[in-house]
Amino acid sequence: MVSIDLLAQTVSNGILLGGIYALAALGLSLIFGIMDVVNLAHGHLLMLGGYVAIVLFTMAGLSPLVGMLAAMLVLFVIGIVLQRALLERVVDEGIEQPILVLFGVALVFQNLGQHFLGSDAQSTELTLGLGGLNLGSVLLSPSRTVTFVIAVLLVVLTWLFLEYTSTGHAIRATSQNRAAARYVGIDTDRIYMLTMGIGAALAGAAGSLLSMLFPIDPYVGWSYLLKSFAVVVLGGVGSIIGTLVGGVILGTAENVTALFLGGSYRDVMTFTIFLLVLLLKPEGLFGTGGGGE
Amino acid sequence: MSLLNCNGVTKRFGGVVALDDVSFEVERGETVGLIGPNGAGKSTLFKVITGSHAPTEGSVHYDGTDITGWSPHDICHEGLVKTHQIVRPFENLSIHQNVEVGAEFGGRRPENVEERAYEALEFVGLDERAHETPTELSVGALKRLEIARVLATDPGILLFDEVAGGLDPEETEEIVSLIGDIKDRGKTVFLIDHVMRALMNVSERVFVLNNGEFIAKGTPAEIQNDEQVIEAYLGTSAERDEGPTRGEA
Amino acid sequence: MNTDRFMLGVPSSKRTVAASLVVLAAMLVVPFVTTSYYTGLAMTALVFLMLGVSWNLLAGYAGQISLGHAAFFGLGAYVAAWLTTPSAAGLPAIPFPLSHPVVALVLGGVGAALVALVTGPVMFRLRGHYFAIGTLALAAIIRLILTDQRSISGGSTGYYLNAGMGEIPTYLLTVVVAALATIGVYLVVNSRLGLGMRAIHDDETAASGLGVDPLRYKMYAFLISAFVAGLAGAAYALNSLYINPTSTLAVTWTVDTLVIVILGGMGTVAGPLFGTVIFMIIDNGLASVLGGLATTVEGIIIILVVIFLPNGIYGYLKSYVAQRREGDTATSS
Amino acid sequence: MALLDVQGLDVAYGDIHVIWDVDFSVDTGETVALLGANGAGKTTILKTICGVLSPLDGDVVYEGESITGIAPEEAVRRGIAHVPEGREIFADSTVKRNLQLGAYTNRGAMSENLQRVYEIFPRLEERAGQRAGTLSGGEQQMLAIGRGLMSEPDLLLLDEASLGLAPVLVDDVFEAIQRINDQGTTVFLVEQDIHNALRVADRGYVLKSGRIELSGSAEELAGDERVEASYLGE
Repeated sequence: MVSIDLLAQTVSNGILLGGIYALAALGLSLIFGIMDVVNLAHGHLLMLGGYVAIVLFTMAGLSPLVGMLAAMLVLFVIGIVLQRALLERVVDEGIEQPILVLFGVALVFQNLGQHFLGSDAQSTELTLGLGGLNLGSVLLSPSRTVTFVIAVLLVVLTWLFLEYTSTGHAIRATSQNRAAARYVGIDTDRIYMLTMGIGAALAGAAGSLLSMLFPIDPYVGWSYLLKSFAVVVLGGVGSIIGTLVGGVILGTAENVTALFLGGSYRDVMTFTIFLLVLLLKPEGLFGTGGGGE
Repeated sequence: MSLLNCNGVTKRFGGVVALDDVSFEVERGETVGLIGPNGAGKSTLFKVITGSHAPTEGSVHYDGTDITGWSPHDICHEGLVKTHQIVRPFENLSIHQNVEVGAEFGGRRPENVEERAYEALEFVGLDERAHETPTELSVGALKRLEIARVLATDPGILLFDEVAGGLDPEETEEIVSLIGDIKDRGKTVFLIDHVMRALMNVSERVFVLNNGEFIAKGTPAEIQNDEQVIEAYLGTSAERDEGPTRGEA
Repeated sequence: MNTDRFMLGVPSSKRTVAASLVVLAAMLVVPFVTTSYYTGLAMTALVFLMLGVSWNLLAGYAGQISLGHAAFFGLGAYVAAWLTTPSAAGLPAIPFPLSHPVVALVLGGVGAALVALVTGPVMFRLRGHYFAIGTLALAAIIRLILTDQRSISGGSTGYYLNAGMGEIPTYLLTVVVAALATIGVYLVVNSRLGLGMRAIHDDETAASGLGVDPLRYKMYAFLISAFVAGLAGAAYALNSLYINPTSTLAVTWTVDTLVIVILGGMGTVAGPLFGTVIFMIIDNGLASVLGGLATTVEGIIIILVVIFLPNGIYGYLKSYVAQRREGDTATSS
Repeated sequence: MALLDVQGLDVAYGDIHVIWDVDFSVDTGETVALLGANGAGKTTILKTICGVLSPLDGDVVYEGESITGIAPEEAVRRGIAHVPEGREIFADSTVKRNLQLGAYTNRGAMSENLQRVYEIFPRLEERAGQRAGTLSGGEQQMLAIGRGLMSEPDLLLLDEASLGLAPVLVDDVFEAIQRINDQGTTVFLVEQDIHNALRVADRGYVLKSGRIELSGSAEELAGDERVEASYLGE
């Protein structure tokens, strides 16, 4: 029998993890909403972001928080290069071509990671000199709390950017109607590049934050892709609040499942939730549409 | 008994009422035109009749059968088909195969599929291009391909959604004469169009939809002189549309 | 109606049949004239051919991109394993006709098709990207569960089969099954079924308005595709006599399948044939030269072919030959 | 000097040559109509002017400078607004936000321009807070034109502004075009509706199979039987 205390601890850990899931999902949602492309390589971009932090941590002894900023920068560039070199050529060619190209990109990242970084799981460590936060019998560990706060902060910053800057307005206009955006003088090629860059940078940030909590290996890409997509589907495409709530729901559901059924059912639960939401409420819990059509 | 019967059809999208308690009948062998301002609900009505949308309330009967809420393919099998406002050819199939889809799957008895497909292509004048792909066709020819595809299903009633829309005068003439030929074959036709010359010439009766409700039903002559219709839809262009060639006065 | 889709525009189906018979005969004599190394390669090629034919039907013709094909392959392999060697999974003895490798092979396909039958109506509520990711999730769930259930899957230790048919007969059986599967899918795509699938691929709404029931024709494609993928998995298990969840359910199988079909040409019958041959050459060449980076090269091949040769190598050759021919007629007339 | 001067324009889509050696010009303050049947190449010419397409050959000169092959967003910055066929609007944004986006390249005089658009299309002011996707087809067309005006263009390119509209709305749209021109914006419009187009235009060109077939003042063209004939393929 699981004690109430343990359950409360599990749920609170899940909520904190959910913030990072929301961050990862936001990048995917942004790219999907604006370019109408599901970035099948999103989990692998996240994995690369984790490795940037890991390499800087193990080789140069840099704090993973610095590593995260580096990861965002590196991934921003990778996102732009992917858009310029590959996606630009297939993005308006129906759905088959982008799916297949991004699948190819994911394979390349996975294999390169495995070849150059090894198959063993690695992680970073956040040293803060802070104690955990005690809420009754629940302990909020410092690393979980800090990563949660940073993740939510990045989500909010992205939202502010989209809502209150003219570039943000241009991005949203492009997502509604690319042709019309061009006609009012928006450089939509640049918007697409920027979107891929931001989307990838958010994935990179999420990867670095995850590396502070869990080991990363080159094979985690698919799993995090499906998790991110599950959150997008839960929250609805284009809804920031939905993404946050979706992330928290997923993080909690996973942790509770692991508690009751064992760790190997963690991902089974994720994917099951994902399929169920897709089937039962394709517009998401908070979305206004854009579901399974 | 009328062939098509809509009774109290209402369609709401979220809070927006697209169709509000719409009732009408179309008799066998008749040609009926449907006009109204953009956004009046004309295409929505066609989509409700052919099953792309289920009505929120009300019923649709075809030849005595209640087809409310049926899926488009089942409705097609009953004998109702519709052309699309924006043409939707199967781009990776040949022109002949495009029509073959209608002949093969549209009717209840898929017999002599190839001949029926050719016959439909011949009817619209595309038989010589049967083995090309639709990407090579002009807009006018694509509209004729749309017509050939639905004709091949051997329908009882054809719904044309702006089949003359976006066409130049020559192409419009071709479509008008095609609709005439289809009527001569005894088919029932229900059509939406903004090209008044086309619609008024072929229709025996005209319905006018405005804000999801009928504001008039009558013969083309009655409709053209209806104050409310002129106000809501026709405007003064109605006369001009006859063209200065005839309408100098 | 569609002989021109089959062999570079050769009008005579006789030539096609003759060429196919030569290839078939060549495949049949492989174990008698070469070493078992080459027989193994030929067996792998046949398995890939079946996977390619299977995925091509679903994605190339019916337009449903599955990224979870490894699940059907793995299920086929495990069904064959459970039927021929029940004791390894702690199952009671299976009575004779069912435990025979030939029956087990067919039932491997049937097992995969049954899973498709159950999951299909659910998965096809998803479209486009959602369907692709949905299949990825479905395959992940199946793999995670089988990996966890060691008693029936053997876990990471694996599962040893004792089919008792001998290497050469098993290989010959595989040749026959692969040939039948290819011919069967060829007949399907050129039939009424194929026309319905292709119409849905191009425009589901328009097809539905012309009387094609989209779910029905997607399901036909899904069932046949899963059946053939299951056959491939079962054939693989019976030939290699050892499987584990990773070797049969990993995403690698899906990847290789995609490479084959995309390389050859999606939506053409000859595509998977061409793709398999090219893939076998590349894969064996690559593995020795590149070692661990072979998958990177595969990924790059997918990307480049999709961008620059969207109709695959077969499609490219076909249009090249057609252009040459057009040029010839132009000069001669 | 002509505001827009197009010389020897040739345009192709891949291997298919659609525009052949087309010359025409538009003077400041004029309304010029480009007429022709479907597939004659009218839209192609508009798209080439504003940089969506690049020509094979020829020159597009605007305010004395060559803008051939310019990026579309650069064309907007230089004062060319293109209102495309098919009412391309931002359906999920409000009417007002649509108009504000029209001023993306020219945010300086946003409120005056907004006022001017509301004067020409009072309906848009009434619906300022409404989601653009819920507007009727005619209102959407007005919004598309209004949005084009928000960049305060010197040259307005209108592609089939009346296409697919109820007859009563066709009148409204042409009246608005007239008013826009009266306020000093040069208008170049592509139309199939010969009679209405020639009613508002000063001059016109008739395009047939990718070549200029006829040109002249609106009165000349309105009385010329060859104009109608060019539509009927005779």
